[in-house]
Amino acid sequence: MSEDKKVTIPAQSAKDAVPAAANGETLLKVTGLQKHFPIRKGLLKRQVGAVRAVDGIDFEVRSGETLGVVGESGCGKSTMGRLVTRLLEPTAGTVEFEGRDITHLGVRGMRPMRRDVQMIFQDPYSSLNPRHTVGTIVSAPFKLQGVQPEGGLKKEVQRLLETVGLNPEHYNRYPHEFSGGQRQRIGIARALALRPKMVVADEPVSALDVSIQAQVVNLLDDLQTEFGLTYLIIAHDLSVVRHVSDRIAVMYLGKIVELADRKSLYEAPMHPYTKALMSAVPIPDVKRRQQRERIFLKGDVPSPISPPSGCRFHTRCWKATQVCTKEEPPLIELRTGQQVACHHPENAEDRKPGDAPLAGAETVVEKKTVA
Amino acid sequence: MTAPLHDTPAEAAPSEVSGAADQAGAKKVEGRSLKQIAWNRLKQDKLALAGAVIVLVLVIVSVFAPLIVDLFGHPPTEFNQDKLDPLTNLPQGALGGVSAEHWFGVEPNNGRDIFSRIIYGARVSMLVAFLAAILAVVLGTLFGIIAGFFGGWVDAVISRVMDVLLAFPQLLFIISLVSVLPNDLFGLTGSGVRIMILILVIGFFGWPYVGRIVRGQTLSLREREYVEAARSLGGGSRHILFRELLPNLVAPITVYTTLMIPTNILTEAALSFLGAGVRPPTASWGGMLRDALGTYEHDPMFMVFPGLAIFITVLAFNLFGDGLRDALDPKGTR
Amino acid sequence: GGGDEGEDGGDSKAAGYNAAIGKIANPSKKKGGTLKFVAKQDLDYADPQRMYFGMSWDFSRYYARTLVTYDTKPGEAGNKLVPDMAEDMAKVSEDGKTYTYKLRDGLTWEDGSKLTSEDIKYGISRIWDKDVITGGPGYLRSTLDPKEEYKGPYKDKNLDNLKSIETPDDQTIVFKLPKPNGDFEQMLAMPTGAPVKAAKDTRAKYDQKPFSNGPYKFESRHVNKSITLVRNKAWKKSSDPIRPALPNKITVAINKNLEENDKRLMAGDYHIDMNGTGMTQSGRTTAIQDHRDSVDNMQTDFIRYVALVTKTKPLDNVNCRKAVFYATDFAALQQTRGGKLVAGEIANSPYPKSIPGNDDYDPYGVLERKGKPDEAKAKAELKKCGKPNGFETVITARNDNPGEEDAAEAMQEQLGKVGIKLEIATFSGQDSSNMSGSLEKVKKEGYGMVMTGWGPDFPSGQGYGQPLWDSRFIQKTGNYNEAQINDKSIDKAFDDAIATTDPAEAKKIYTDLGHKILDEAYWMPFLYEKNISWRSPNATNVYSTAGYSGRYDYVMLGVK
Amino acid sequence: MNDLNRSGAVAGEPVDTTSAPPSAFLEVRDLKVHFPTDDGLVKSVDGLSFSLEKGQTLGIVGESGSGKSVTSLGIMGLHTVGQYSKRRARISGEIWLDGQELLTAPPDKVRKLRGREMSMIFQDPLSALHPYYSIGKQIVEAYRVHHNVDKKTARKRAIELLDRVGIPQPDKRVDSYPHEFSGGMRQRAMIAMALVNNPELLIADEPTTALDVTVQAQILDLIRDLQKEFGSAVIIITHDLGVVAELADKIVVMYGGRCVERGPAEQVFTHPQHPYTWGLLGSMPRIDRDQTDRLNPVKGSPPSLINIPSGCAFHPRCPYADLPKGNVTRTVRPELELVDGSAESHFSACHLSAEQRERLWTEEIAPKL
Amino acid sequence: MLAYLIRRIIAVIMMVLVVLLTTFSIFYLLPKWSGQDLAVVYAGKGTSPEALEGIRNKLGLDEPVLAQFWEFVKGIPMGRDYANGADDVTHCDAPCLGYSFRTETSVWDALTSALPVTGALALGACIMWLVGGVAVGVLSALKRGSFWDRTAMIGALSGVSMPIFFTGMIMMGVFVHSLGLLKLDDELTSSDSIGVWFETLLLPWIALAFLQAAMYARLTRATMLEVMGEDYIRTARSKGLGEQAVIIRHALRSTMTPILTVFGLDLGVLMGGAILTEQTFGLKGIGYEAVNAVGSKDLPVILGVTLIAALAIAVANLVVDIMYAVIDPRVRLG
Ligand SMILES: Nc1ncnc2c1ncn2[C@@H]1O[C@H](COP(=O)(O)OP(=O)(O)OP(=O)(O)O)[C@@H](O)[C@H]1O
Ligand SMILES: Nc1ncnc2c1ncn2[C@@H]1O[C@H](COP(=O)(O)OP(=O)(O)OP(=O)(O)O)[C@@H](O)[C@H]1O
Ligand SMILES: [Mg+2]
Ligand SMILES: [Mg+2]
Repeated sequence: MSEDKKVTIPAQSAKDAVPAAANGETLLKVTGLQKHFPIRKGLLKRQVGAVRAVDGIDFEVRSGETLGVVGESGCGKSTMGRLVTRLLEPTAGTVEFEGRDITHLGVRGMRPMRRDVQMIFQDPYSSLNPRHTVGTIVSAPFKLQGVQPEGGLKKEVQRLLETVGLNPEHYNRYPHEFSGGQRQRIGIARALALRPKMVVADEPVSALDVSIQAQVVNLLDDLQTEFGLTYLIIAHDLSVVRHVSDRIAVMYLGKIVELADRKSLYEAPMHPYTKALMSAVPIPDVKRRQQRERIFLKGDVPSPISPPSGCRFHTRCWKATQVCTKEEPPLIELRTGQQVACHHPENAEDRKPGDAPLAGAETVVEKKTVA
Repeated sequence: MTAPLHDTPAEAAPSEVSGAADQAGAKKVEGRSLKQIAWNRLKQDKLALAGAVIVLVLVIVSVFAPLIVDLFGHPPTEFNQDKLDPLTNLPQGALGGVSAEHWFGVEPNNGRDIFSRIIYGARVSMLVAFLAAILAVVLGTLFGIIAGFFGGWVDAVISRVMDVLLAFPQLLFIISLVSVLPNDLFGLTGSGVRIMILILVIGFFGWPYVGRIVRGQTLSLREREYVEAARSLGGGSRHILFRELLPNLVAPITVYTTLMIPTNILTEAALSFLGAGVRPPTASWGGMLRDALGTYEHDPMFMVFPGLAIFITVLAFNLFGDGLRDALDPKGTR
Repeated sequence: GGGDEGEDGGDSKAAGYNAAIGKIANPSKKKGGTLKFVAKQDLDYADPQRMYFGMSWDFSRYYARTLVTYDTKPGEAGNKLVPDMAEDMAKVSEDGKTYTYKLRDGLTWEDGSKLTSEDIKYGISRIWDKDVITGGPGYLRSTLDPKEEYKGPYKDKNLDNLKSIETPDDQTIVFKLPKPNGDFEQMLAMPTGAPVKAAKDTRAKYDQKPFSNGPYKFESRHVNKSITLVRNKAWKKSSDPIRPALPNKITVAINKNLEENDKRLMAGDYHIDMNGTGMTQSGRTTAIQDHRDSVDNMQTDFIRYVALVTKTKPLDNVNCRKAVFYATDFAALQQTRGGKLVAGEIANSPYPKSIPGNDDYDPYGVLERKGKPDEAKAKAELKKCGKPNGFETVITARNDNPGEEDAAEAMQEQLGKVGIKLEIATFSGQDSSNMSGSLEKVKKEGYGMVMTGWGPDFPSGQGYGQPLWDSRFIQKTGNYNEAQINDKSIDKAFDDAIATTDPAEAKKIYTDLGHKILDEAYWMPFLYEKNISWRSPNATNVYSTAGYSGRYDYVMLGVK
Repeated sequence: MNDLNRSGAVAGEPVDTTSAPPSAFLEVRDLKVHFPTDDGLVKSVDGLSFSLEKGQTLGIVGESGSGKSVTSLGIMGLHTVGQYSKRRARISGEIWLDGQELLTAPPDKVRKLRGREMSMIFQDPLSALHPYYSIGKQIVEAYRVHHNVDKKTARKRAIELLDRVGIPQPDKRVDSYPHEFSGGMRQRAMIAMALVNNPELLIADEPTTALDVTVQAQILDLIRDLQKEFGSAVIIITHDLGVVAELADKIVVMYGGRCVERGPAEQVFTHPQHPYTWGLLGSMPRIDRDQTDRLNPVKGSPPSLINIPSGCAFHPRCPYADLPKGNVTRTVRPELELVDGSAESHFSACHLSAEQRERLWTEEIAPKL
Repeated sequence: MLAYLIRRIIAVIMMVLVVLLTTFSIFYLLPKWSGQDLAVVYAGKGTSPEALEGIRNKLGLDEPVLAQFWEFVKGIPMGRDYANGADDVTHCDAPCLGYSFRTETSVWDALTSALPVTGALALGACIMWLVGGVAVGVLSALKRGSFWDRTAMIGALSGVSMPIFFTGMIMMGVFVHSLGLLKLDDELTSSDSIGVWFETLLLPWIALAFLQAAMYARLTRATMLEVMGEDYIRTARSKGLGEQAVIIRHALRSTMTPILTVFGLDLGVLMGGAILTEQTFGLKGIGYEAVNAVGSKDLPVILGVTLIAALAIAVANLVVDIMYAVIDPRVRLG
C-alpha cells in the first residue's frame, strides 16, 4: 500500500531549501556529553569499571536539517540517541533543547518536552507492543501527554495513519498483521502524532528489506518537507546516511571524530577513519570494482571499557604517530562546515607534521586495489 | 496535507495493484490474531480439548455440588451403616457397594456415599487449587514484574526472597505450620480455616515459581523497543509496567496458572493425606485416600475413586495447560 | 477357618480363635529363638520412672523389676499383685501407713553388682525431679510426699531427705505414708517403683539405655525405629519367680504403617504387635477371614467416652447434657469404630468391667434400646434445658486415634437430628493437653464435648476415675477432668474410698460415685473397648492379661 | 510430488531437462522446495535452475523470503535430514554436483559430501557456532569427520586455517569459545570451518549481514582471496547488490521463489532486464553519488509464498504490468528467456518485450540511478 | 573461583539462617499466640505449674526467641551445654543441633543416622529419573509425532498427574503383597547388605522416579526439539556429521542446561517427595523423622530437618550453578 511515487511535493529543490528556510537556528545543543555505564561485580556490587559508551561529545542540530550519525557497532550511537532524548541520564555534559537545559529533568519534567522530541526505532517488530492495536499504539502519545486532538482521537489517529501511507481502516489491527515496512510506518505515525519539532531515529531502516527500506527513506524525506521536521538519524549504512543527511557526524569509540556537511565529508573526508569507513562500502557497480583503492582496517574496535589513550583511533590508524598515543586531538573546524579530530587529517594540512611514526602503524591496515 | 501520501490503493482494489496484494497476503498469512492462531491450534489438539472439557465439567460439578448431590446422591455426611457388613464394617456387595443408589459405593465404617463425597471433594480441591494458584500468580506477577523491571537492589531483594522461599522444604514446612496454626483465624473456624490456611500457604509458597518466570520474561521484555517508545512518549513506570508489559505476560501467566492448578491439587491431596488438610467431615480427595488406606485391600474401590478423581483432574488440567502452552507458543513448533 | 495353609511359619498350627483369652495359647517351656515385636508407636520412654503407656509398662518387665508386680495369669487373675523383687507382699502397719518389704536374695544388675534396697529408693526418688524425669505417673510422689518437700536426687543428693522411704539395710525397704492409701501397692507395681543404680543414672539420657535388672538388657535402642534386647547374663532365675525368660533375643521394629505391620504379622515376619491396640480394619478383615485361629478378640479396660464440659454453655445445664445421652446413637458409634468385635460392647457404666464399681446401672436405657437413640426423650430434655431447637457446640477428637474422628463425625450426624449442631475440632493426641486439656482453650474455643478414651493406671476407682472426675485434679493445662466436674460430693467419695482398706467398702463407694456421674450426665461412656489382636502361631505362652489392659503378657512369651 | 502441477520446465535453459549428468560442476535443475504448513503449502522455491563452474562465483540476490536460504539448504541437503517437524520439506528437481545427483542419492552419501565437497557459511555466526565448544574443537570436528587423523594433526590443521582466515595468534585463539570472539572473528572462524576440507563448493548465506562495513569488507576480501587460492565454486547469497557487485561472476535474482533474472554480473548490472531488478537497483542509495532526490524503490511488499500471485508473480508490484497486451501478466507465468542480443547467457522472465524493456531502461530507469 | 565459592558459601549460610530463623520464630511464636504451651506438650499427665516452669527452663523456652535462636545457631559450630538435672550438664558436641524434646536423643545423631536412607532414596531416584526421563525425552523428540512419542508423552503426563502415595500404595500392593516379589526391610542400617538396601529401596525409587522422570521426559523432549532447531545443529550437519554425532555431541549437551536448572529446583522439592515416599513405604529417613517431629511438635528435630533440607537445597543449587559453568563456557562464575 505504500505507494511511493509522489507528485505534489516538488522534489529535491524543496529539500535543499529546507535548512535555509528554517533559518538554521540551533534546536538541539549538546556539550561535553558523557555516558559511562558502571560495571559492577560481586556480592556488594562494587563498581569495578565503566563502559565509556559516550565519552564527551559536542554537536548541534539546527532546525530543519538532518544530522546523520554513523559509526561502527558499539561506538555509542544509540547511547547518544538515548541521551539526547533523555531516555538515559547523562553522566556529564549538557543537553539543551531550544535553549533550555534538559540534562537532568525527571520523568515529569521531561513530559512536556517529549512532545517536541520524538523517536523512531530500529526494530519494527519490537518497537510496537504486540498486544496493542494500531489505534492504541498511535493514540498513546495523545493519552500520555493528555492531549485531546480536535475532531476526536480516533479521527486524528486515522488521519495520521493515512499520512504515513497506511489504510486508516486498520485502526483495530494488531502489529503482527503488518509487514515490516508497514510496521515501521506505524512507528513513524506514532512519532509524528504530537507534531514534534525534532525526530531522533535510531537505525530506522536497518531492519528492513532493500525495497522497503527505500520506501521508508522516501517517506521520511517527504514528512520532513511537509512538517518541517528536524532529524537526527543514526545509521550504520553510509549510503543511506549520505542519502538522507545534510550534515554527518562520524563516531568512533564514544567520540565524534568528524562532523561535516554531506558533500565535504563524502568527497573529501579528513579523518582517516572516515576514509577507511567509506572505502569499505561495497558499491553496486561492477565496473568500478577494479578501480577502487580499499583500506582494510584490521582488528576490531577497542573496548570502550579501556579506550586507547590519546587519539582513540591510533591503534588502527596507518598515519598514527607518537603524538597520537598521548594527545587527544580536539574536534576543530578545519574547513567551513567540516570539523575533524585528527592530528594528521587527510585532504588537509597535517597538524603535527614531522612527528615520529608509530611503529607498525603501516601494518594495521591493508590497502589494496581489488581486482 | 494528506494529499501526497494517501494514494493508498486499498480502494483501487479490483486491479490488484500494489498494496492490494500486500494486504491480501497479510490477511492470508499473518492476518489472524494471536488468539485466533492459538485457538486454531488448540482446536486441533484433541487431548487438550478433552482436558478442557473435563476441567469445565469439574468446575461445573464443584459449583453445583449441592444440586448434583441432591439429585443423584446422598448428603455427604449421612451415615448409611445399614449398607455395611456388620462384621467387617466394609460395604456390602461387590465393588465397594456400587449400586444404583450409591454410584460409587459407600465408605467403610460409616457408609457415607462416596459419590457425593467425591463431588464435594472436588469443591475443596478446586477451591484450594484455584485460589492458591491465583494468589501465587498475583503475588508472583507483581513481584516478578517489579523485580524484572526495576532491577538493581529491588531485584536483588526480591530475588533473594524468592531464593529463600525456594530453599524452604515446603511440604515439611507446610505440615509443620498447619500443625501449629490456631484453629480459628480471622473469624473462620473448622474447615473454613483449614481451607484458607491451605490456600494461603500453598499460594504463598507457589509465588516464587511464578515470580521467577515473570521476572525473566520482564527482563527480556523490558529490552523491547516498545518500552523505550513508551518512555520516549513520557510514559511513567506504572504505565509501562501495567499497560505495556503486563499484557505481554498474560500468555505465559495463563499457561503457568493452568499448569499450577494441578500441582496445587496434588499438594492439597498430599497435605490431606498427611493429615494436614481440611477437617472432617468435610470431604477431600486426599483425606479420602488417607481413610481408604486402612481398607484398600478389602475395599479397593474406596481408594480407587478418590485416586482416580485426583488423577483425572490433574491429568485434565495438565493436558489442557500443555495444549494451551503449545497453542500460545509463539514459535508454534508443533 | 484358616491358618491351614501353613503360611504362618511352617510347622506351627494356630491355637485357635480366642485361644489366648482366659487361657494360655501354645503353652511351652522351650527356650531360645528371637521374639519379634512390631509396633506403630515406640515406647513413650524406656526409662521406667518416665513411662506412662500401658504397653511400656508391660514391656518394662523384661528389664525393670519392681517390688511387687501383676501375676502372670490370664484374664482377670492378672490383676492380682504378687511379690517380685520382694520376698512377699508388704507388711502393712495397723494404721495402714507403713509398708515394709524384704528383698529376695540374688538380685543383681546387669553388670553383676548386687541390687539393694537403696537402689529401689533411688529409683523411686527420681520422680521427685520433675524437670528431668518427666512423663511418668506421680502417684508415689503425691502419696508419699504430698507437700513435695524433697527436691529430687539431682538437686538434693542426700537421699535421707526423702524421709518417707527408709532403707534400714540392703534387703529391707520401708515406706511411710502420711495418710493411708488402699492402693499403695498398686502404685509400687508401676515401673515408677523400679530400682535405678545411682552410679548408672544418666538422668535424661537414661531413657536411651536403661540399666537392666531383669532377664534381658538393652543391646540397642533407636528411638522411633527399633529396640533390641538380649539376655542379661547376670540375672538369676532363682531370684525371679515371675519371668520364664524364654527367648534369647527380643526385637521391636517400629513401623508407622499399621496396615503394613498387620500384613507382616500375618506373613510371619513378626510375632506380636507391641502396642496391643488391635489390628487395623484391613488387617483384621483378612485375619478373621483367613487366619481366624490366630486372632484374639480381647477385652481391654479402656473406655471410650465423651466428656460433657460442664463449664461450656449450654452444657452447664444437666438437661442439655441428658439430651446428648438420649440423642446419641451408641450402636452407630459402635459400628463406626468397627462393630462389636472391635469396638467392644456398648458401655453403660463409667468404669471398665475390671474395675470395682462397674455395674449395670443404666439410667438412660441405653442398653435397653440396644444403643439406639431416643429422639423424643432427647427433645424433651432439650425443652427442659430451654433449647427446644437444639444448640451449637464443638466436639473435639484426636486425629491420630483410629476411629475417633469417624466417631465424632457420627455423633455430629446423630445429634444433628435433634438440632444439636456439632462442629468437630481435631488435634493430635500429643496436643490434647494444650487443647481439650487447657481450660483457657476450652473456654475460648467453646469446646462442649471432648471425645477420647481412658484406661486405669491401676485397677481401682482411684487409679481410674480420680483424674477424670475429682475437681482437685482440674489443671489449667494438661487437664484430664475434661468435663470440669466440680462436685464436692464426688471429691469426698474419692477421699473416703482411698482411705478405706476394705475393698468391699471401697467398691460400694465407687459404685455410688459412678451412678452420680451418670445421673448428672457429666460424662458419657459409650464403649467398653475391645480389639482384635494377632497372635503368631509361633509364639508360645500367649494370653491376654487384665493387668496390662488386656494385652498379652509380654514377659511370658516364647517362640517355637 | 504430484501436488506440483506446474511443470517448471524452463525454456531456453542451457541444459536440457533430462537427467543426464551435466557438464557443469554444479547444476541445479527445476529445484522446488515446498513446505506444507497449517496455512497452506509454502512454495519457498518453485522451479529454480542455474549452473556454476569451479572457480566461478554466483551471487543470488532477492528480498527477504524470496527463497535464497531455502535454495542453499536444499543444495546442502539440509532440508531432508532429521527435520524435527511433523511435516517435512517436499523437494523435487535435480541437483548435480560434480556428476552426482544429490536429491536421489542415499542420505549417507550426501552426508559424506557435506563439509568436504560442499560446505556452507551461515549468516549469523554466533548462533551457527555451538556455544559450548571451543572454536578449535568445532573445526577439528569438521576435519575429522572426513579425515582419519588424530586430534593433534587436526588441531594443527585448525590452527593453520585460523591463521589463514586472519585470526591473530591462532594457536592461542584456537581454544577460545565463540562468545569470546568478536562478530568478525566468529565469521572468520566459521569460514575456517567451512574451508577446512578444501571444499569444491562454498555456499555463503548472507555472510556479512550481521557485520559492520569495515568487517564486511574484510570478509568479502577474504572470500575472494580464498576462492582464488582454492579455485572453488562459490555461491554468495545476499540482498545487498553491492556485495554481489564486489564478488559475483554470475547473478541470479530471485523473486517469490523463482528466478526472475539470471546472467553474468556485468550484464545484470549494466543492462538489467527485469523490472524487479530495476526496483532493487533503484532502492539502493549510492555512496558513490551525491544523490538526494527520492529513491525509486519497488512499491508494495513481497508476495506471500502460499498465494503466489497468478501470472507473473511480480505483477502486483510492477509499474509496467499493464504494458503488455491483454491480461497476460496476470494469467501467464513468464518463463526465463534468453535476452535478445545478449551474447552471454543472460536470461530474464518478463512479459515485456525486449524493445519495451530497452526503452524503459534507457529512458526511465537508468537516468534516475 | 575460590572467591566465588567463598561468596556463594556465605550466601548459602545466610540463606539457611534465614530459613531457620523463620522456622524457629514460627514454632516459638505461633503456639504462643494461639495460646499453646510447648512445655505442656512434653509434660505428661498431671504436671504442676512449677514442674512446667522447670520444663520450660530445661527446654530453654523461657528465654527470648532471639536468644534461643542464637544459642541454637551457636551450638552448630561450637557445641553447647545442656542442663541435665540440677548440677549436671550434658555437653553436646559440635555440630550440635540440640536434643529432641520428645526422645531426648541428640538430633544430630538421629538425623545422621536417617540421612543415609534419604540420601540413598534421593540419589537412586535422581539417577533413575534423570537417566530414564532424559532417555525417553530424547527418543520422543527424535521420533516426534510417532506412536512411541505419543505413548511416551501421554505416559509422562499420567506420571506427573498421579499422587505418589497412590502409585506407591498400588505398587506395594502388587509387588510386595500380592506377588511377594520384594521384601522391604524395617530399618535400613549400615550393617544391612547392599542387596537389602536395594530390595527395600527399589519400589520407592521407582515410585519417586516415575513421578519425576515423567516431568523430565517432557522437558527433555521440548528442549531437545528446540535445540534441534538451533542454527548450530544445522552447522553440525553441514559439516557432514552423522545424525548420531549431531544428537549426542551437539544437541544433548545443550539440552542438559535447562534440565540442570530444573533439577536444581527439584532437589528442593525432593525433600517434600521424600516425606511422602518415606511415609508410603515406611522408610525411616529424614522425612520420617520430620513427620514424627511435626506430629509431636519436636522443635529441635524440626529445625534439624529444616536445616538439612535447606542446606541440601542451597548446596544443590550451588552445585548446579557450578555444573552450569562447566557445561556452558559462557557462564562465568563471579
Ligand atoms: N545499558 C548498558 N549498560 C552497559 N553498557 C551498555 C549499555 N548500553 C550500551 N552499552 C555499551 O555501550 C557501548 C555503546 O553502545 P551503543 O548501543 O550506543 O552502540 P551503537 O553504536 O548503537 O552500536 P550498534 O550499531 O550495534 O547499535 C557498547 O559497548 C555497549 O555494549
Ligand atoms: N521449514 C519451513 N517451513 C515453512 N516455511 C519455510 C520453512 N523454511 C523457510 N520457509 C519459508 O520459505 C520462504 C523462503 O525462505 P528463505 O529463508 O529461503 O528466504 P531468504 O530469501 O533466505 O530470506 P532472508 O533474506 O530473510 O534470509 C520464507 O517465506 C519462509 O517463511
Ligand atoms: Mg545501536
Ligand atoms: Mg536467508
